[in-house]
Amino acid sequence: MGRFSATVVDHFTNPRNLGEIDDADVRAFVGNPVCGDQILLTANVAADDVVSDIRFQAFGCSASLAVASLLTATIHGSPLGELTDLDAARLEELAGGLAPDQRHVAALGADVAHRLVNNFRRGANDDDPISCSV
Amino acid sequence: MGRFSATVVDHFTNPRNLGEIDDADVRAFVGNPVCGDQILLTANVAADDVVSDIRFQAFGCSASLAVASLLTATIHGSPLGELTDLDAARLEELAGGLAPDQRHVAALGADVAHRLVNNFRRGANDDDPISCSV
Amino acid sequence: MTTRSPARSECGADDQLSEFVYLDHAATTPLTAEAAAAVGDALRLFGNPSSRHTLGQAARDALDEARAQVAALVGGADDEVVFTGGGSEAINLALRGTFAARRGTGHLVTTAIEHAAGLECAAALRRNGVDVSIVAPEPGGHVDPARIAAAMRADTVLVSVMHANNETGAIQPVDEITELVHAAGALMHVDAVQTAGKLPLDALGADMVSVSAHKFGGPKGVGALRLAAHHRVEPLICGGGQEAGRRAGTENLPGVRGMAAAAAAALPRLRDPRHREHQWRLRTRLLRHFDVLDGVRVHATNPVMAETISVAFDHVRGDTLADVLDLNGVCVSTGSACHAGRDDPSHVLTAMGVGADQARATLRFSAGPATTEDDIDVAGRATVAAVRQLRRVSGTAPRLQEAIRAG
Amino acid sequence: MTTRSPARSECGADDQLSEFVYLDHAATTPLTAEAAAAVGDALRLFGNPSSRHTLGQAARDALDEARAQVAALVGGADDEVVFTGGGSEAINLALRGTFAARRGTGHLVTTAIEHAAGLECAAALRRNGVDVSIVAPEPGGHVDPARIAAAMRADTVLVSVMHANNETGAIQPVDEITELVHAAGALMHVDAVQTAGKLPLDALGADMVSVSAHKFGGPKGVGALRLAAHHRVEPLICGGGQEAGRRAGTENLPGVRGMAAAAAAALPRLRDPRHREHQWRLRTRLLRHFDVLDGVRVHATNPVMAETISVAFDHVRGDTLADVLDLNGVCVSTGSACHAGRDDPSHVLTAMGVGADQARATLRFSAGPATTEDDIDVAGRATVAAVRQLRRVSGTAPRLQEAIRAG
Ligand SMILES: Cc1ncc(COP(=O)(O)O)c(C=O)c1O
Ligand SMILES: Cc1ncc(COP(=O)(O)O)c(C=O)c1O
Repeated sequence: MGRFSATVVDHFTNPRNLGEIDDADVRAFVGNPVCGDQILLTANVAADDVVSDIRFQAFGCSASLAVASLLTATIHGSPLGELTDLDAARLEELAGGLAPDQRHVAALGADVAHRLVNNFRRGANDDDPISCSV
Repeated sequence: MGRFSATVVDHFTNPRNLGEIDDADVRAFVGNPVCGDQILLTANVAADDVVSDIRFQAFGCSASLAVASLLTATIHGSPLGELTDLDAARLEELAGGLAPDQRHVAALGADVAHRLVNNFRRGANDDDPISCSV
Repeated sequence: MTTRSPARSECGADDQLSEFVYLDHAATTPLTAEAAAAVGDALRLFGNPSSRHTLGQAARDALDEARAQVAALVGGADDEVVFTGGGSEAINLALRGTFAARRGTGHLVTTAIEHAAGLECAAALRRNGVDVSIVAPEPGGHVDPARIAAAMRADTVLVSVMHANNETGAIQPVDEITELVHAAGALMHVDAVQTAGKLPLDALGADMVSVSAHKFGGPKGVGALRLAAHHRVEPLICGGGQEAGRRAGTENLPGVRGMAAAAAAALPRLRDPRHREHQWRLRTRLLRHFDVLDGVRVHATNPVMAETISVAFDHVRGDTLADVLDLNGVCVSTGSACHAGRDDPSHVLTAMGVGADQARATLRFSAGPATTEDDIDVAGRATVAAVRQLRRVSGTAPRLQEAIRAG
Repeated sequence: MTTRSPARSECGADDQLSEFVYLDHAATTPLTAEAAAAVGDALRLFGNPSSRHTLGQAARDALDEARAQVAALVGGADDEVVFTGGGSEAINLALRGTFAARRGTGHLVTTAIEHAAGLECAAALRRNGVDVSIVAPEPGGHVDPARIAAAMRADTVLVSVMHANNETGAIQPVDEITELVHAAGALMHVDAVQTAGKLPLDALGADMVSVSAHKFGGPKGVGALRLAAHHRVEPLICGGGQEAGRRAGTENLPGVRGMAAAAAAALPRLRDPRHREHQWRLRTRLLRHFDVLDGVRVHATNPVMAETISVAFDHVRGDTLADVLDLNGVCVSTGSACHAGRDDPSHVLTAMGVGADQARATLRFSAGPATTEDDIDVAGRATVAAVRQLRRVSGTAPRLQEAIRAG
């Protein structure tokens, strides 16, 4: 897997925070109908707006799985407010670099993170089976 | 020179009977205007019709030079009458085989041998600067 | 990941093979020891085969000898073998060369499951005014000869069908098709790139047969077209008179010698029933590993190349699965190598009626002559573990599954 | 026949070279030690560069690295290098690919001294409806840019001129021609097969530049086209997306790696004035040997490649002379290797106005980077002896001479 950074390989091989929180405070889902990548986040948010627990499930290319895991590791313990700064470029950096054909997963990851914040702010549960923004 | 038989290489490298007999009893010349090969034979013929001396000069591809030399070695000491049997196939055999693109020189050699006999019989000196039969 | 038999270490590719279970022989094969030695020798034989001096003639002799060895593999006389820069070039010469020699007129029949080389030639010919009919396969991966017959017209010049498909391994009824094509007075081309060195080719009645060295233990970048003496093609590469005017350019002597040595090494295997049985044993053994999983489907029905196993694992992405296996030292691919990196589902599976999700869930395992039962066990266990892992990551939550299906 | 320097024995081709003085480098060159090692390594690197697994990616990385090395030799960005099956294929891709991308319309200007690959492409294009103008050289072997300018028309698409001629070594004014071609809004192709590794190519302003590995110490059967990013050609070989869609087929990795290593080895020579001086010293030295003979004429005037000496020996047949030299361990040729075995006089010399008899009396000596002064002395002495011997065989009798001239 020479096309992947060490960080991507690590998260791909040992996904962090895998699963789904049954009674999560907030859920966010994103899917890319072109390449088929999908990420579901479920999280609990503490009183001080800090993400106290977060889980992911994902389907898609190896990079998207790794980025989903990386995303949960990044978000876990952070204040929700900081997530609005988490854009594709920052995620790509955290991932240790992505090949051109993998870059779309950084956008996907940023998107689902922002949805998580928005859903929590709006008190909504994003339930569209497929939503696409990438 | 892997394309040439050992006999051809031998005659090409060490031509026999090279030169021109100044006051020859008979001369014969043949030239092929297509490939440019040319052979000049000069010979002396003894009373019993035996070729007592023969020389060649030749210009052309390696095989034609070798065949000219081989021809003189074959003719030397033979009765003229036997030369009419010397056809291209026999010369090719004597040459130890010729590649397809060399076969025309056997015909050239046979031709000049027959001219030698004819010229001697007719008492003529074949003096056409270029004659072609191949 | 696995122990190799000592015989393996003769092979030049051993350094890489020793670390990996390589089950991607349909993409390319390790060079056989015989081919590696032949290439090495030919590198020293440096004269130009067109030069008249001794070094040139030595190169010429080596070329002629190689031609005879390749002719023995593909069938046909020595002078019916045209060396090319690979399988794709051979196919281009067959298809485009045939129509170019007829000033680009007439009708071509081919199939929807051909390799990109065949399909792109068909597309290029169509752009240039040739009528092209593309016949779909049956769901099991085979082209029905009756459909070829139905597609043929009075002006059909050429029919091109592959011997076995590179993605599914489905063996096509090329003998039956050749017969009906010849009966109709048309020409037949067989893309035998996937079968050369695995199935006998000498009995193929086709007018043209394409092969590629690197698929049977020879080097990459060299192939051959068996071109019947009665059939004339316009060269793709014009220039010097090499290959009897059918392909110009100083010959790839190391490549051609390597291909010839690989051909000679493959020939005895073709007649050896134990080799075939071994391949079938490997196939059965791999598939048995998958019995513990749900949602596993093998795409092609019989007749099929034992070596090539195309299998879909529901709810798993083939490319992702291949990456997990790669990390575990098992090299496989999702389909044809040319498709790697592209997201569109396989044209072969799509033509067979396989849905996009199933097509994307597909992995191709392809064994080689040196593949062992140990290799198969390593690959089988790793695949089962990887499928389970990826299904765990995507979860079983109905919503994600639903989304997956809808996607 | 000669003593070799010990450095020579590193070279894979040493077994053959040690027995021969090889002065036929314009036909093909011995593989450099660097190239032989690179080919050997690449044979072990067996993955398919299009496969996504580790072995495939290792092959891909090796391919990318090779592309960068070849780009450094030919000039241009890495993605402007298209690997081909040799010089002829590169030329075909440049010429036929350019017109195919324009549906075969427009006007081509080329010269009468191009290699068979260029001329046969021009002939094929003409058969397919392209207008072709063929410019004759001056008697010294050079194409006059003014003649190219005069041949150009409003609809001229492409001008193709070789960098140096393979038979005479005459270096063509390609920079001047490129300038006027570009000023007229047309495209320029340079066949640099004979100059790659001998003259710098990176300053060539042409849109396309063709090279062939085996002419500069690389393996046979691999070449490259430098193809400017702005220019699109129709591929000769359609299929998979290799070479960015410009040439389908699994890449000839051993060949390409060998070419790249040879390119890297040649680069420092290009900047080394001592190397150029050495080649000029060899040339002068060989010609000085011939001073003892009458009726010797060098065909090309300056500027000329030092390496390539085309010389006519009156009243001697070049092919026969080459055979005598071969028997004496000296490998030379009569002109281009493609011509060997054919009797028609060289089209290059004929275009220069050289008569058929003089053309047939011509020998080409072509030195390489490892050629020594000893080699030259052996060849020079052998040639003088052979010319004398053959003149003795054909005699000085006026009649035979007259016949020779008339013939
Ligand atoms: C000037 C020139 N162009 C093109 C070629 C063709 O190269 P290749 O034989 O490698 O295809 C050659 C040599 O054969 C050449 O000398
Ligand atoms: C069936 C088939 N045809 C043609 C080819 C093309 O061969 P190559 O890549 O050697 O040009 C391949 C493999 O890539 C193949 O599997």
